[in-house]
Amino acid sequence: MKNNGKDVVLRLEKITKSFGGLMALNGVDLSVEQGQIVGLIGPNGAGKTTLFNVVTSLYKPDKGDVYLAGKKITGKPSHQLCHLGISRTFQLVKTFLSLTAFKNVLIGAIYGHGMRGRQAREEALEALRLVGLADKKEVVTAHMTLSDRRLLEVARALAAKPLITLVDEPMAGLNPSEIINMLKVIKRARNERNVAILWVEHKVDAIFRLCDRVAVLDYGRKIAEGKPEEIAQNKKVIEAYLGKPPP
Amino acid sequence: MMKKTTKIVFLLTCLFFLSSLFFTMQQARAKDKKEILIGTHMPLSGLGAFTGEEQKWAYEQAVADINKAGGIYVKEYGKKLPVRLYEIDDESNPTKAAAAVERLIKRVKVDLILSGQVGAMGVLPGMITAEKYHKYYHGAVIWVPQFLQQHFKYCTMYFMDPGQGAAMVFEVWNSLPEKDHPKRPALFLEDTFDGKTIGNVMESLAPKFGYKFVLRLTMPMGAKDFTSQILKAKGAKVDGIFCMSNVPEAVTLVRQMKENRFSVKAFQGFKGTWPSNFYKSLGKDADYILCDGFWSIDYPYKGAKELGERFYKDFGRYSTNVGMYYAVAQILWQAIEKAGTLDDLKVRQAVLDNKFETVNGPADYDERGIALFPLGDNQWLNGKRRNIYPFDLAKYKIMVIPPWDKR
Amino acid sequence: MLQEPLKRKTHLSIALALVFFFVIYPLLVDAEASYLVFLFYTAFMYVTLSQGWNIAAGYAGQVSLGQHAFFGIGCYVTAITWRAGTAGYLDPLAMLMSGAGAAVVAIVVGLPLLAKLRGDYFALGTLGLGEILRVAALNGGSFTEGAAGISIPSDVYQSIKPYYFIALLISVLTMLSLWFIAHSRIGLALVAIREDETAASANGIPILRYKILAFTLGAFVTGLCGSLNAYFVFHIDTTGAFNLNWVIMPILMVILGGVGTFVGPVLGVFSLIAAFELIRLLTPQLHPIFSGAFIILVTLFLPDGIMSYLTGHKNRLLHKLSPFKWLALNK
Amino acid sequence: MTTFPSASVFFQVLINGVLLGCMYGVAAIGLSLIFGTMRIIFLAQGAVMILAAYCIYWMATLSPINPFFGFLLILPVFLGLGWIMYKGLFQKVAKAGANPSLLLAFGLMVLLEHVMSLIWSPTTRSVITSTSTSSLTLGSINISVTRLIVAAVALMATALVFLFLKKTMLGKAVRAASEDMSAAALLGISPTYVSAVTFAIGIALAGVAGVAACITYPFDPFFGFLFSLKALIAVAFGGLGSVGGPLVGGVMLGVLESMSAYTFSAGWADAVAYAAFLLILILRPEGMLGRRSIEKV
Amino acid sequence: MANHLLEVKGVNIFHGDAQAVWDVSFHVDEQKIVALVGANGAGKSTILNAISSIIRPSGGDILFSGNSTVRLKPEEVVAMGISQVPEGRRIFSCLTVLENLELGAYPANKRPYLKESMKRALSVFPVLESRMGQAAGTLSGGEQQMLAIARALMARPTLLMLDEPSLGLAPIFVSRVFDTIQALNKEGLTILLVEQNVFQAMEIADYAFVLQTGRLKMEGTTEELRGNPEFQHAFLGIMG
Repeated sequence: MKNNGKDVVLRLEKITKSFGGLMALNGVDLSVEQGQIVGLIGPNGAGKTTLFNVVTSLYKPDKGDVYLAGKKITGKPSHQLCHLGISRTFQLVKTFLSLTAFKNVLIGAIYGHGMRGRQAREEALEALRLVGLADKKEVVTAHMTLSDRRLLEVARALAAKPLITLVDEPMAGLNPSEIINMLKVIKRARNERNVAILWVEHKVDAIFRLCDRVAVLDYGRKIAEGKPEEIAQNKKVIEAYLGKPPP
Repeated sequence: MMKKTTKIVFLLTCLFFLSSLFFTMQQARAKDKKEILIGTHMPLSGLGAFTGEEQKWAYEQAVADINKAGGIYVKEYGKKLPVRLYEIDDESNPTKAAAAVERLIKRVKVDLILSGQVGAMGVLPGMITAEKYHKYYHGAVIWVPQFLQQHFKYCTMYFMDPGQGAAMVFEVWNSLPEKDHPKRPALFLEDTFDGKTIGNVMESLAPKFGYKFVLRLTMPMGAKDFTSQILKAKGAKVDGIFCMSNVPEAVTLVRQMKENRFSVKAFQGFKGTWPSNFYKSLGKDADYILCDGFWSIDYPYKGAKELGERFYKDFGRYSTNVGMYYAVAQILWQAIEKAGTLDDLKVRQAVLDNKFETVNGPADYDERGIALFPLGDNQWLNGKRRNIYPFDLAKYKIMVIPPWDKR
Repeated sequence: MLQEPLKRKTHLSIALALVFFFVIYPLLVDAEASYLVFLFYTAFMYVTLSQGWNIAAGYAGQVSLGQHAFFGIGCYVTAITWRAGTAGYLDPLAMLMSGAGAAVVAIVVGLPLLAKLRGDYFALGTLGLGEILRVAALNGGSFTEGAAGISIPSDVYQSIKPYYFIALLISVLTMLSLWFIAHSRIGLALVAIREDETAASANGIPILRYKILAFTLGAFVTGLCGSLNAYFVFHIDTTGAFNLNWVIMPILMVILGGVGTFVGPVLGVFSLIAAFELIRLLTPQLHPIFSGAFIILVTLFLPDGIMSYLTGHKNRLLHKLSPFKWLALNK
Repeated sequence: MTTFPSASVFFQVLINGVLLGCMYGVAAIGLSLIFGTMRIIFLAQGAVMILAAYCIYWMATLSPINPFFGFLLILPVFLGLGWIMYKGLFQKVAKAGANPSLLLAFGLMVLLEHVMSLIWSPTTRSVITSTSTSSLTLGSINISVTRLIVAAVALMATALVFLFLKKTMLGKAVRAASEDMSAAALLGISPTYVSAVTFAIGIALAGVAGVAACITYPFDPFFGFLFSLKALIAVAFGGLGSVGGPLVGGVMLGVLESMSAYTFSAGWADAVAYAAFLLILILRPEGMLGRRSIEKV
Repeated sequence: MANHLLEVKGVNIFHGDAQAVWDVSFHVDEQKIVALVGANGAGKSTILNAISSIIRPSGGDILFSGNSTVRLKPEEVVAMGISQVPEGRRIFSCLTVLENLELGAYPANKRPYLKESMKRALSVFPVLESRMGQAAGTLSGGEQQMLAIARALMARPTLLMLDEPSLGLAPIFVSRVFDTIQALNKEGLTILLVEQNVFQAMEIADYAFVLQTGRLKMEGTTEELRGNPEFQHAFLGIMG
């Protein structure tokens, strides 16, 4: 599948998902190309995380399909999706608390990508280096700060050598200097690994700074998609999301 | 990190634990024999606890009585030796019963073992363990086929014959006037080996006495509701019941029979209906119900009456059980004296070779190590068990149960 | 989990010395008359049972309350094949078959349970399994001989030594395989599943497969113990085989020692057995009362287990593993 | 398989199941309350029930007081007992987590059982009341009066717990604390106080269940454990989303048991109950009345 | 001195073996908005929890209107007039909105005023009135934050502590929340605000204390701090 000359890594087709009476996602289309960073923004409860959970098969969509590199993957178990090339991080950080940073990333390398032995260890170290946690590799994650754990999740997701990584609010709870660091890490990840990144974020300025394209969700619908500059000007987005335009 | 001192204290405690185990285990058998150490295990807690209490009492009486007489004369030591009893609670658990016998043999280092209780729950695992270590297990309360299956060389058994027990039930029913014979009897059986064994024997012997059971119902152990069974029996027009269960189940069954207005002409209970608590729990509703008895205070044997009254003095009730346990001990004491030694095989041989007089009548073991005594039957009336069987010893005759609304 | 090489060496030598001690002990004393030999035999059984529970509960976070089902299956498979003459006395093949029987049931039951139920619900489900099997065996007709149970003549019995050594071997093998698993990629996956199933799955760990692996392995060694027990007691019935004791005691021992630790359960087994023995010795009549009191005292003063007391690390696992936290009033 | 010969037999079996289920239900309420706030399985609940039963037994044999007064007497006594138990034993251990609490409850169960068997001997006891074997007759259906009383008690206990949790400030605090202990503390709700209150109520309810059990069944010191297992299943059946869950679960269990005992075999009734329990766990883990919760990721 | 409503004096706090807060002293004056800012893990929430007596400091003292609170239980602190809106809202999602609010007035000395407090809380957040019977879990994120603040107001506090009120909220709600805080302050409520959204916090606060890895780094009025290059470097970074 080509789109503007580049490979489409992830494509969502008319994803619909409701909980009880609440329509969390309503016919959402989205595609991400190789090496692209796509931002996904929207007010609270717009369905961003639900979309992630549908892509990673934590929820089954009511309608619609998910395609990875042109192949339909809807409803395949989470761990298979990881083998096929989708890895992710979590809004509420989910590192394995009793394990060291190194072992956390090792799990990504071994189980996410199927590497073994020395190769897996090297890959894990490399991923830790990429996010700047190489010197903390023997620290048990329970003793790490939130910022380090967020970075660790990114490293773990990258160690699986994915085609696409879904990052879910990697900056929530971080302070500005940590946010800068996270921005650098995400940029570096894309540049060094040529991995596609689908990125849910609340910090709109951060998204605008880095993303190639931005999609906006509101009440389960995609209300806009385009370059950051375009989105920033989009009236619908501003009204639905940012409220009154800033003076 | 914790402090070093606490760690040391902890290690010392562990050391204390272990060393105390070691030391107590190294009591060698003294050359100079001062007493005869008899071990036993009993269900003092758990499902069999209700019989364990009486067994404990009977054994302790037997020991006290023989010691009052100066002990048992053992030729090998040339003197009378007093008897000491070492009891372990096996919690009605077969695994714990086996472990209890291991402990009796290896740690307490008893000379001989007196029977535990309740067949597969205690006696059988106990016997198997004793057999392994070639220790004589003077057993009781186990069914003959179960005993024979194991080809025991170091065990003997003293119990009733299930066939005889079943025959007793039919003979007692037949002693009713012809019109009151239960025409459509049913079996209510607990889901244990006891229930199954006696149920099978009852069914196979029934035609010989002109009976046929129309229903065979299960009473699961610990169940709290038997209405379904009662309704089935009612539907099948059952007019006689044979029930093998524990006390709580028997009590619940009778209560619910009354609640459901279900009357029968004869109700023969085994195991669950003899304890005096059965009557206490039901009051007058327990009247006319038949219960088996391993023994009766009314037996004309030496010491029977005296023993029964002693029990009454201690517990304020009568027992149909203690005589049997007392007899088990009596046989062992006599056998030790006759063997003139505490050697396991020789004592067992003495048990096989001799005839014994007990409070439960004469006991005569066959060459397989089995002695059977006849079962008794009693009928509850006004809080008393009236002995109605064996017919030649019994003072009373069976009465038909009046329907609930005519009582 | 990683220890420094030097420390690991000392640990290894302590372990070897202990095993060596246990191997020669019955040869030094009159094994047949030694109560301690029997006690050690029991302890080895419980070490295996405890680790069998610990691997699924402590490492993978799947708290099973149905280990007595596997123990009972082990007992019955051995007793049935033995009675039928297909297996002999202390037949290694029959023992393996018993373990395999338990493992097969673990897979068959584990598939729906582990796929559908998260941790705490799973605990309750397994409790039901044990009871269902008990009733099935009770109503099993001539195959299980119902309430009567299966009796095998005990006259083949020669000595306690083979039992002692087999139990020792099984427990050492269990410990070894646990050690290797804990230090391999499998152990990594199990811990990840325990810590966070969603994250584990998202990172490519086939969680169902690994949960079943841990559960089945635990069932297998538990079945082995059941088999050995059948050979030891010569009479298998539902009360003995499916006794709740076989699940409660190992859990007590693991909690006492330290959940999810490697050495903890062993310490738990030996200290609980030693304590109960000592209490029996001092008050043969009242021992259940004092044993109950002992458990209460331990939980009051050693709530995180002996291992956390020795190492000073609080055992956070206990909080994670609450088997019944799902019963929250307002979920 | 046996089929029902007539509608009246069917209703008789049904009613018996409901009444039996009320017995399980009353035992389950206390359990679920303690689970709810402290997140522990209180294994000693059965033993506490039997303790109450012995108290009534004593009262009934030593004094002329009607055993039915036991319901009123047991409540304050066991409320106090529960308070002491929590303050003396569980308060410290509860902080350490659920497993030590489970262990503690197990130790307490062993201790209580054997102390009771030491004091009252292990023989079966029972309490005879004025209604012990009387029954009402409706057409061809017989209904045990004692069991009707137990059912009424179960309904009343459920209603009281419901009112307590929904209408009183303390009850709301209990619900809040069971959802988020530390957030509750920030509002001035003392976690230890709330836990102690809940525990005491749980014990008091166990006491009530004990009174209900002892006027219905003969008992011994070891009778309680089986009962707490059944109560546990009742709790899982009903689910804990609602206060009525334990009672509904108990009734479902009771009906299932008596139906399968009649149509199938009493020997399999337990297995059927457990199998249904497994099935419900797999198909509707939140219980029949519980609300499904969506996991937050 | 006299109008220091809250005074934290040389407080040290440990998490197990690790020291999280080192000798921190600061004060909150009556009727002011004071911001406590700092990077994640700086110990801000820890200090709030120490003030609420959820954690006990191992050294130093905390004075409220001149009385020490460190030996008090959490419920006694609430009764004295300190309420905390915890991080992440922590409303009771299975209880109704009404029940959540009622529990806010749980302390015995607050209960008599329940009706009055309810009226006031609803006048601050009229949105909640229509949702009273609804389970709190069904509210949107912004409404939940309002509920959390309203619940804290039910205890009629003299000092309201807010822990990260903007966390996870869309900007439109963030500004609404900050407006409300300002309005409450105008009515006379003293506010201690912990915030990662430094901009917004500095916008409304009178005075700020900056924490870095458990130590107090600097303090000053918001104007002073904005002009301080060191402060800008640490927090405003790219965002400026």
